[in-house]
Amino acid sequence: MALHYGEEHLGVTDVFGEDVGPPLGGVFTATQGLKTAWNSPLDERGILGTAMGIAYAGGKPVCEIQFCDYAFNSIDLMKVAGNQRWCSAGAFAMPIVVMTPNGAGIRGSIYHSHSFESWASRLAGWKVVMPSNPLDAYGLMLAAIQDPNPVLVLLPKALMRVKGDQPIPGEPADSDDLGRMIDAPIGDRTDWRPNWPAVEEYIVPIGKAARVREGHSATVLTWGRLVPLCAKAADELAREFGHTYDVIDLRSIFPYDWDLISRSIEKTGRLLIANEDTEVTNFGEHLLRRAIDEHFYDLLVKPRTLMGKHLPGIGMNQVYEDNSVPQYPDVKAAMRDITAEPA
Amino acid sequence: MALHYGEEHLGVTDVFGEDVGPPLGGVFTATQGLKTAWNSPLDERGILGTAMGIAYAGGKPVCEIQFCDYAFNSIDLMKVAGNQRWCSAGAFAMPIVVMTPNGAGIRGSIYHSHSFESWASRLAGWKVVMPSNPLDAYGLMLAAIQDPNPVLVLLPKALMRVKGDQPIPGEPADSDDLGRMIDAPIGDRTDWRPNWPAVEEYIVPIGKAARVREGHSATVLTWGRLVPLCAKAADELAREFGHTYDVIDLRSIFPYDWDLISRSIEKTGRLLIANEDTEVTNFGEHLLRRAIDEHFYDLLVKPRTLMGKHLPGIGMNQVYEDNSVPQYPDVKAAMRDITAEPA
Amino acid sequence: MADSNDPDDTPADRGGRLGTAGFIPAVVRSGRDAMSTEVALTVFRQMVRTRALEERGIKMSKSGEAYFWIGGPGEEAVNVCLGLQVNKGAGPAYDYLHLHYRNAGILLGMGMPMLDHVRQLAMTATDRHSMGRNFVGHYAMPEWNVVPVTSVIEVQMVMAPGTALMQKRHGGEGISIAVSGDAGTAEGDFESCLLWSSRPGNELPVLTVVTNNGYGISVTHDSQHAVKHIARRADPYGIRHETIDGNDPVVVWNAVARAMRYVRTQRKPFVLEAMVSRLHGHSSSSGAQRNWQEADCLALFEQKLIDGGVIDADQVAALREEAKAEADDAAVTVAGEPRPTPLDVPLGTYAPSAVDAVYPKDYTGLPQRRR
Amino acid sequence: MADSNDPDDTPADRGGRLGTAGFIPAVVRSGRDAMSTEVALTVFRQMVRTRALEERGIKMSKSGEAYFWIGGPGEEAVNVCLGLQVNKGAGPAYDYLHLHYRNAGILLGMGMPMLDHVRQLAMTATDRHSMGRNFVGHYAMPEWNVVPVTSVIEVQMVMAPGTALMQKRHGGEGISIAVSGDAGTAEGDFESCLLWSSRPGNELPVLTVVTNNGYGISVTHDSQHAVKHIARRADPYGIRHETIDGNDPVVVWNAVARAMRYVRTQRKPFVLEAMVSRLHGHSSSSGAQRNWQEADCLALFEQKLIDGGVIDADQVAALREEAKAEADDAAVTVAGEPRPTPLDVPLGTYAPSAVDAVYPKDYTGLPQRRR
Ligand SMILES: Cc1ncc(C[n+]2csc(CCOP(=O)(O)OP(=O)(O)O)c2C)c(N)n1
Ligand SMILES: Cc1ncc(C[n+]2csc(CCOP(=O)(O)OP(=O)(O)O)c2C)c(N)n1
Ligand SMILES: [Mg+2]
Ligand SMILES: [Mg+2]
Repeated sequence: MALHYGEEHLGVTDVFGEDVGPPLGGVFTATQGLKTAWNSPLDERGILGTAMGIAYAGGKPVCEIQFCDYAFNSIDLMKVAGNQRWCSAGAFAMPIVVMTPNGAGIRGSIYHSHSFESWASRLAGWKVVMPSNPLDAYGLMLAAIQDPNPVLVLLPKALMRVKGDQPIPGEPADSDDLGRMIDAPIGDRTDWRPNWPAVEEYIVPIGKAARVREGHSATVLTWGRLVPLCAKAADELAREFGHTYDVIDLRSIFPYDWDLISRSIEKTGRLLIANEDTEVTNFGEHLLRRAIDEHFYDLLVKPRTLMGKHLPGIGMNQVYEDNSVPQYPDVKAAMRDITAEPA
Repeated sequence: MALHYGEEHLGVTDVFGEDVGPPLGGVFTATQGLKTAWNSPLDERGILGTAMGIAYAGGKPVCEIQFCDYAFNSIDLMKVAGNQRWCSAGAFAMPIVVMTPNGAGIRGSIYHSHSFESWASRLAGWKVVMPSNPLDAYGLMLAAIQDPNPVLVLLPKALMRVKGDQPIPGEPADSDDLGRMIDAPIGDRTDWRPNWPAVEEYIVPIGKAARVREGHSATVLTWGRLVPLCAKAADELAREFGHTYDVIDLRSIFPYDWDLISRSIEKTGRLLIANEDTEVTNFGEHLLRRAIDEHFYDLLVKPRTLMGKHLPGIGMNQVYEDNSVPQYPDVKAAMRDITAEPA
Repeated sequence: MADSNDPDDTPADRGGRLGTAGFIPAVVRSGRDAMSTEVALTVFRQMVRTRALEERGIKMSKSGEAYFWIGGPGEEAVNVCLGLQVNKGAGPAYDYLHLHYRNAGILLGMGMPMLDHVRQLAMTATDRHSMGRNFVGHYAMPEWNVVPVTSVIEVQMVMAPGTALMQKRHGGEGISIAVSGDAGTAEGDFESCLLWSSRPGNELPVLTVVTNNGYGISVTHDSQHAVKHIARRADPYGIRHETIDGNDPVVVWNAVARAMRYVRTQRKPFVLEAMVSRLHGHSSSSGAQRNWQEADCLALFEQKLIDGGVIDADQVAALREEAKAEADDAAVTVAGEPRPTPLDVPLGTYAPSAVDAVYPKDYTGLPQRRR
Repeated sequence: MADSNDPDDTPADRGGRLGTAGFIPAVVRSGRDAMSTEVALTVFRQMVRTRALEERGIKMSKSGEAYFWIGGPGEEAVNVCLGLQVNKGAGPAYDYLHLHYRNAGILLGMGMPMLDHVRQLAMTATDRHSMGRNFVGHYAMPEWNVVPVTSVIEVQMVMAPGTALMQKRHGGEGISIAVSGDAGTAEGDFESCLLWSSRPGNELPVLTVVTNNGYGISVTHDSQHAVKHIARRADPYGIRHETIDGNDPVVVWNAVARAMRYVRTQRKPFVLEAMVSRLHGHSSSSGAQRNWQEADCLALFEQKLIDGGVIDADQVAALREEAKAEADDAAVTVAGEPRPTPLDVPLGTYAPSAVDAVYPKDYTGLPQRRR
């Protein structure tokens, strides 16, 4: 829906990638019915390069890498996209948006379960966002489109078809209504046209985190698939033990909302950082480093991290995912743990 | 010299890459005169893929990416190389060695100054080593060749032509003698054959750090180009202030020598981690996380990190490198700082 | 390995004989190509088995016994004809296989039991390819040089020159077979394979097989590729190539035999493109419904064999029953087999190493303090 | 834009006139190709300027005024003929340039002052391309659509279809020119450019220019590439192409004119391969010594013009002096110019953004607490 708004109001010229155009409209059908959507060859390097070229020539491209797992042959191009402005001493901007499904949770096995945020956070010159609900996805996508820098929009696969609590401004309240309006019918689609609801502009600024639960016992920094899990654990732990948590949904990986994070750590003195990416050289470790740099003497107990295991992949049988990527019981235990330790 | 030993005694079948074979023998002339060395097409993906194929078929390849800056179009292949054994439930090994120059210090500008260790540390299934002197380079290369897993050998560009304090076993003491024996002459080389000294096997085990200075005031964890700078600063600071440092040259990025690191932190209670890679999601931040996990209550003062700036590149004019990558004065100041703070 | 010139053929194979269906002709023909009846029946039987296995897999993905199905209904002719002609074994004297994810027919043709396929589909601990870790059809068999199948499109193409290099050096007739879809040839890796296998003076025995089903998921080949026949990409390199009807096993058998003979003996690359059908869509993610519009190589071959008097409808039904039973048995067997446990998760991350101070044995998580 | 059919040509250009060197012919010929004398003299003068600039650069890299030199001595004919025919300007109505790192001649041909090149070489704060950040010859000029030159070989090839797509949509005659070396065509990105610019019904105005100097650093083209003429890689895609002698400006001028006319009017891709020389090795890293074995396009053209009575030795000497003086002046000027300061280091990392709460303006390091 954000892309529809983007092409109608924000100058998006091209929405493209593998299976992005008709008939499929994306492997998660997120690009169905867009008038600027087109299918590309099966070539991620071509997709990124073409997006860069479109941007050079004044277009506003939103391209998709079908799964973030398939972006790893193009990291050089991402580095180049991120450095064009700096290399040209400010002469060239690079207003591209790259969107890609991220993370585990859909039984995607070895090549459809990777997380990309830790890698992406190393790409100076890029902004990286990861919504955890449909409204934020809408607002962050509109921000990404309006930002004149390269923006990577990481979409947690596990949340892509979950309905949010808050509607997008202008969205029909009944999701069946919406489906009838914009989902392509099964079968012949030659004459089908989507009937877009008149959605409104809603921007989630890049670099603004959201405090999804407010509390005093500890600070929980998280993003993506783990956000609803941390929120749920906060509710349960409040009921069970009376502990309350600042649960912060980062939303932007880079730049991140250090102001909010820092004030919360100062307030609670206890810190848990939870995410599903692998644990060696994880972006959460960067946030921990910032916390140590600036709040070492504010911390009442040892800060914790909860991350995916350092393994070459996430296996197909559910036992692999359950034992290598944080699940709800792990999240809850870690949150309990950080408040249980005496200061 | 390690590669010569490797092809004579350790079954190395192929040493290849761009400009690796005759006439040049590598952009740093490290592969001159090897009998298994050959030139490849200008195609990093082909280089890595071919190395993998050679390994599948029982060969022992050592391939080179000309600068680590040019490996970023092949990270998917590196991930695949790292997962083949796990994916096949142990059925296939992947005994490849990839060597590549790493880091700043040769005025390489934007595309010849990157550091790769933080990226590489995220590649589960890989081992990653980085020597800081010729003897370690020799010993780590021999270990890399003998290890049945994929091993990435990162060679700090700035140190590649520096003479070490300790000779390689069997190496002539006089480097001019060595040069006359193995450096290809300028001009026509058709009839030239290198006269290799009879060097001996010397292994630096993977996962073994080296304590290059011993002390009590603080622990300094470092690797690559910064090792000699930290050692020098330790010597000067001992003279100037009487502070002594455990300066630990990591040598292996993964797996790292947690045993040595952990005992040193326990002993000194003060920790500085210094490396030249960029500061967001830096491998040093992982080590800091481990230190926090296991030694939070042992730390007497706030632990420090010294890293490169989060910027899209290292510029050509020396002012850029001087102000974005740690230099000697930065190293010395950080080491002074960590001991100056009262506990 | 038999074709009509094969010394293993008995005179009876050439001359025809009397079977239950009456007089059985010696050969089956398609245009200029011919195939001995015996080979035809072998190919047919393997095609039937492959189809039965795929249909069972689709069912399991719908019933929840499996999470995901992908496979090759519509490619049986190519896969089986290829599999039956592979020179199988371990090491550079034998063929290396760098496969796509639709190649069950190759493995069944080579002699792999259905059970080995179904175990991966059911993600059991007994899955010999990946211990329940990988998608179905992602084989890994060192004893037959089947290197691990990877979902990342086209990376197999850059590995094939490596195995082929070792084979050329080793001597003998071992070749490296790399299988690719059509859409995947848009990745630069397809070109890398052509370039690396044709280096002047260093030509390599790589047989590239492109199974062109006209689609990459939802995208038609014609909408993205000006190259009509992908095999023609070999032209600038002076690499020999052929494009064939992959729905006709007689044509395929002979084309594979010719291509293999060339690569085995000349030690040079060859690109074989087979036009095939995709009978159940891309994968279970797109529903895996049967598409009745596309030609079915199995139905066509069955009709041809019946029309030619090589087999009759009863025999076909019996073969089909037999194959279905084998697939059903496999499904029943795996249902009772153990699943991987939490302890299995990190196993096999690193090979034991005498020169590693931290992981001399298997991987056990991040480096720890020694006691 | 002048060639012999150009309406801008004056009758004098066609009919010949009397100059200091006696009767000056109207045209200069090479085989079937011809070039007006006026164009020939313009091309020659720009080639002389380009050579003088490169020689100055090599000197500066040896004296320490610069750290590094790379450039195009030996490619002046191609670069200058290309640069003079570019339709320069900003935006999709004009040509986009996706360059290699040896293209000073293109920029001088387009009208860039030498000073703009030398500033980058000397890493001054006044360097308009990169503020002393990038290697020499790594231009970036938005007002002429020269997108930043990147040392990473071949990535420019995947960007060219993007600018060309916008140009096709925009209408007019703007084209995207992508320049590649020969060795670099082994990267898959070269193929991606062919494939993306020839999508059926979506053909794009991309002019690929391969400057084939026979080497990638130390490795000969013939040792790695079975493809003799790289331009033939265009064949499977039905893309038109031509391979020419890049040492003959008359040939080059006409080939570029033809190729451009085709791409501008047909809105389809074209591959032009020019066989060129590498007169000073790969770069200063390999010594940048003059290689006297290879043909020198400038010396050959000089001789041709002298032999044809178009110019005489004194005029040549004067042009050379003039060019050398311009280069020397530039070197003197930059010596006195400011260098970047520590404060300049992070500038321009991010463009100001109204939707960014942390970096609404320029980048100032990691996110901080607001006061
Ligand atoms: C590098 C990469 N990009 C994208 C994908 C997602 N994907 C899986 S299959 C497929 C289509 C492949 O088409 P083709 O090569 O024709 O093979 P087919 O499935 O038709 O046999 C795509 C895009 C992938 N697996 N790998
Ligand atoms: C991706 C990449 N790999 C390797 C290099 C190192 N490198 C710089 S120039 C060069 C050779 C390029 O040869 P060619 O394409 O023929 O261009 P030429 O320099 O001959 O003009 C190499 C290997 C690089 N810059 N980029
Ligand atoms: Mg296909
Ligand atoms: Mg070249």
